[in-house]
Amino acid sequence: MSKVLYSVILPYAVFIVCFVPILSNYYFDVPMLRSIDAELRNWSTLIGLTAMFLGLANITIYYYRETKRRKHMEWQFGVYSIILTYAWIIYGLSQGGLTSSAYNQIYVFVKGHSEAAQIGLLTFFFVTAAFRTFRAKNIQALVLLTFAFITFIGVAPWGEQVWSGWPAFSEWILVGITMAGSRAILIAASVGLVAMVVRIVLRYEKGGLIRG
Amino acid sequence: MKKEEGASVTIWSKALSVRPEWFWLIALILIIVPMAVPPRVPFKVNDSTLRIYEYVKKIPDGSVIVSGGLGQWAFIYETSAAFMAFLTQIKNKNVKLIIFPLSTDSLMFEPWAVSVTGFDKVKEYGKDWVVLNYVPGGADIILPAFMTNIKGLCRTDLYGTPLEQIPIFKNVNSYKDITLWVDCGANSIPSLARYVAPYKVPIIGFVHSAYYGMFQPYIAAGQVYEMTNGIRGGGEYEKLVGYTSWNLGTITMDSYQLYSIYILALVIIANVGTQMLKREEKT
Amino acid sequence: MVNIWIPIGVAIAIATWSFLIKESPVFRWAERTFISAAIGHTVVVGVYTLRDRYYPITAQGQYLLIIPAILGYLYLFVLWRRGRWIASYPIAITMGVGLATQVRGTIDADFLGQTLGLIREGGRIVGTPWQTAFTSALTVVVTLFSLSYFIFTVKPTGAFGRVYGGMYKLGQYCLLAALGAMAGNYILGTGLAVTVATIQRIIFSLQGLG
Amino acid sequence: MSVFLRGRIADFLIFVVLFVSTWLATRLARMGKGREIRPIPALDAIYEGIGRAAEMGRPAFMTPGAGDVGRAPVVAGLAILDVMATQCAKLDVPLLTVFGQGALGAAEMIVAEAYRREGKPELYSPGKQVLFFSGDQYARTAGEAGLFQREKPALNVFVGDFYSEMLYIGEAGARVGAMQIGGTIQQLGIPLMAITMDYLMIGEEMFAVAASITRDPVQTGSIMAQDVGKMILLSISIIGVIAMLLGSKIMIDLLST
Repeated sequence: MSKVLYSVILPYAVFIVCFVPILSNYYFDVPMLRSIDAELRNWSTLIGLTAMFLGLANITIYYYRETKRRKHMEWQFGVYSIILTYAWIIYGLSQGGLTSSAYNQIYVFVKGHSEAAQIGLLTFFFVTAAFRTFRAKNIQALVLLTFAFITFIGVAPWGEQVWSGWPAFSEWILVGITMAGSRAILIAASVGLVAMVVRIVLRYEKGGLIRG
Repeated sequence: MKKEEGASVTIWSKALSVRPEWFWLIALILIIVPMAVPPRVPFKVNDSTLRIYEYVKKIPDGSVIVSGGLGQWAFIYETSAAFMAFLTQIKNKNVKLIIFPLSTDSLMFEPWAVSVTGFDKVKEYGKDWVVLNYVPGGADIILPAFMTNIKGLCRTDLYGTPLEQIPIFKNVNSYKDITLWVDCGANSIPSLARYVAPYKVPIIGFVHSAYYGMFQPYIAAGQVYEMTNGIRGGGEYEKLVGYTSWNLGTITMDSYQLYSIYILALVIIANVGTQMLKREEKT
Repeated sequence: MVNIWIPIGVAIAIATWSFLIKESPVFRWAERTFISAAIGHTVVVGVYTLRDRYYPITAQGQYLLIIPAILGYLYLFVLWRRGRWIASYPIAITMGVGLATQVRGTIDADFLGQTLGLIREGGRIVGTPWQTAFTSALTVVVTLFSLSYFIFTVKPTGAFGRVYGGMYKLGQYCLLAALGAMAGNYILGTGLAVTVATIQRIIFSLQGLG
Repeated sequence: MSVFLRGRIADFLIFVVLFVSTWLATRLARMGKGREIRPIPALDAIYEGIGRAAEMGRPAFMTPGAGDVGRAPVVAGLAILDVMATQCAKLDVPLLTVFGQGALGAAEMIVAEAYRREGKPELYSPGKQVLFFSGDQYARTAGEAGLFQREKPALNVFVGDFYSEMLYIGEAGARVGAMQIGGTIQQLGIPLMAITMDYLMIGEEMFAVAASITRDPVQTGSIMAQDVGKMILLSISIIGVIAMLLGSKIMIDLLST
């Protein structure tokens, strides 16, 4: 009984105590709500930031498990990753973080360039995705293909040489149909989102943590 | 007859199950070839890019331009084409450039852009251009402080020299001394519109094509003067200033030419192949 | 002065692209370097942010801030089998604050904002040049059809059901058209520019331009 | 009237309407008067995919992106994770998930609880099923791509917040021949999902799947609430558009109060 109280009912109470004032602050003009809202949001940010230590612990455990595998090229990477992660943290903290230009340089050349190279891979992946997906197997696929095609050529320089109106046409599709479609997606998603949150508040949702 | 049909089945089914690595290799070649032999495909210059070019051309002597943006390194690449074209355009004008980075990535990116375009060879550091150090705290806090009191917010430049010792800051104190704000970043326009536009400092933005449509309302509301449309806008700007040493926009447009034809060919092959296979299965 | 980080950056880029050939220890080196750098950076920035945010506890005597400080560390109890439930408390706060913020935001921006946008679009059908009127009418119709795709509980029987069935099909096509157009327009934006920039960056580094 | 903030009355009324309709729909569903919903292929595909993974002896993979538990799409992902973890524990399929730092704790709790419920708590341990590849968008993606190549999952489920990286993960998953199911409400992610996924949940379908994933009739019946919300919205828009055509801005004024 007490286990249920501590692990289910009290967390739910905490959830409601956070949820109600923040939601009502948006609608009602009550000064006290405003300060509660600011305080709770600050708390939430701080808790989210502190969660990085859990992430660090989690990945350390993962790497540690990897170092125990005796397969070729498995444990070496576990050791490498642990050393690099902690060396980075120690170096960054000793340099003073973002205000140090030496740290920034390393950050950009290692992280920035990795990121750019990863994003650069998207171009290649689009090739195979297009080859696999843009096959007119049924009407749905044909519709997807046709419209992807129009806007895809709309940006290409040779598109406007084939037909001078192409860029304008593709722009029109983006402004008209795409905007309408994404508007419908947004509106419907907002209804679904609110309904799901209400189910959590009413403890109807089976999955997740605040369970019924 | 039958044998030939069998052969066509294997051709199409083979074509449809080629390992993806080959497609990627061809794509890589098609991207690299135009870089080696630039064909410089012609394309129209958009009105908004033209307006930016004309605006910068008419900037009076002795103006102070602030370049400040935020975004991650990899995402700034797309807008860097237009930014470097802009640097090339103001290289031979009598203007001063203050780089005020809003994120650590732009702190490293913008000085690099300056060195690539050769801006630093023509202009003198400290007198004509300067890089301020990054101030943590987020755009919401540091932008308003910057607009009212530059020296109070940024004590030193990137290399640790106090601002009082830098000649450019003799006459530059606050928003009153800024002629133009240029943004080379990924998504800084909303914060700039909120904190810079109220001081009547004109803003020129080099933005991603994904955001170009999204940020149009800021232009309509008069908060932002004009924006370039992603990498294509960069290519147009480069064409207007007569090409830069980085030239990313033009090269990307060239590569896109071949790349898009390649995708087109692949889609046609995939569709014809699927239809042929379907027909073979029926018989 | 030769910057030692430039060749390392180039090596990382090439190692990353080796993924196109095969997942190999080379790619794995790039991947692990990236992940470690990202986590390391998160922790470095996070520690300084936490220091600044908790500064008022001692400086201004805001002792209330001790609560989130403790709650944040309660997350670590997840790793201990018997004390796992303790981590429910920080989760409950994050969920409560986050979901409330999102609900109020989504009702205002998506539900009301987009509905208002739709109605204003409808207002543009009359009294404008025919091109604008046509685009607006099309936008309104496409939005309404697309919305009908998201209705889940109507059975396709009876007169109403059959009308709905038709709307549902049309709505699906409208959504697919919108998604296709987005996908086609999207790829030039970020992808190719960064790919070309990465190649060019490698070339520049080899030439010593930085 | 002064209790309300300016321009927030319509906001509040909409919330109240959605709240009451959800409550009523669930009440009706509990009384056995819930309505059936149209089949959503992605829902059955999740169960089918786990069965397929069990046959092939390969793991199942799931991720909701990098968001924290305060993001509604991530919460939807957690609801799906709950069912997936239970099924995986039942069929002895190894489960791999990647979460952002803010959802890591919740994910560990759900997975541990699922394995305990199925009587196999010894199979779970922290950092084994639930992984963390940093909160950075592309670092996480690279980690997932490498993981796909090494572990070769048979089922990939992406439900949550996804942006441009979707093309990357989707292709990396397709390369190892995994069955892929995706759902998001992000405008940048949906088109890329459309071209890489086998089964797609567009926007709200994701929430509908999250609500009915347990295949519990009461849960499924409560989806009717969402339809009531959309019906109201459709009528508001149609009335508004007609009013605008007749030259009246009444709906705009009403919604802006």
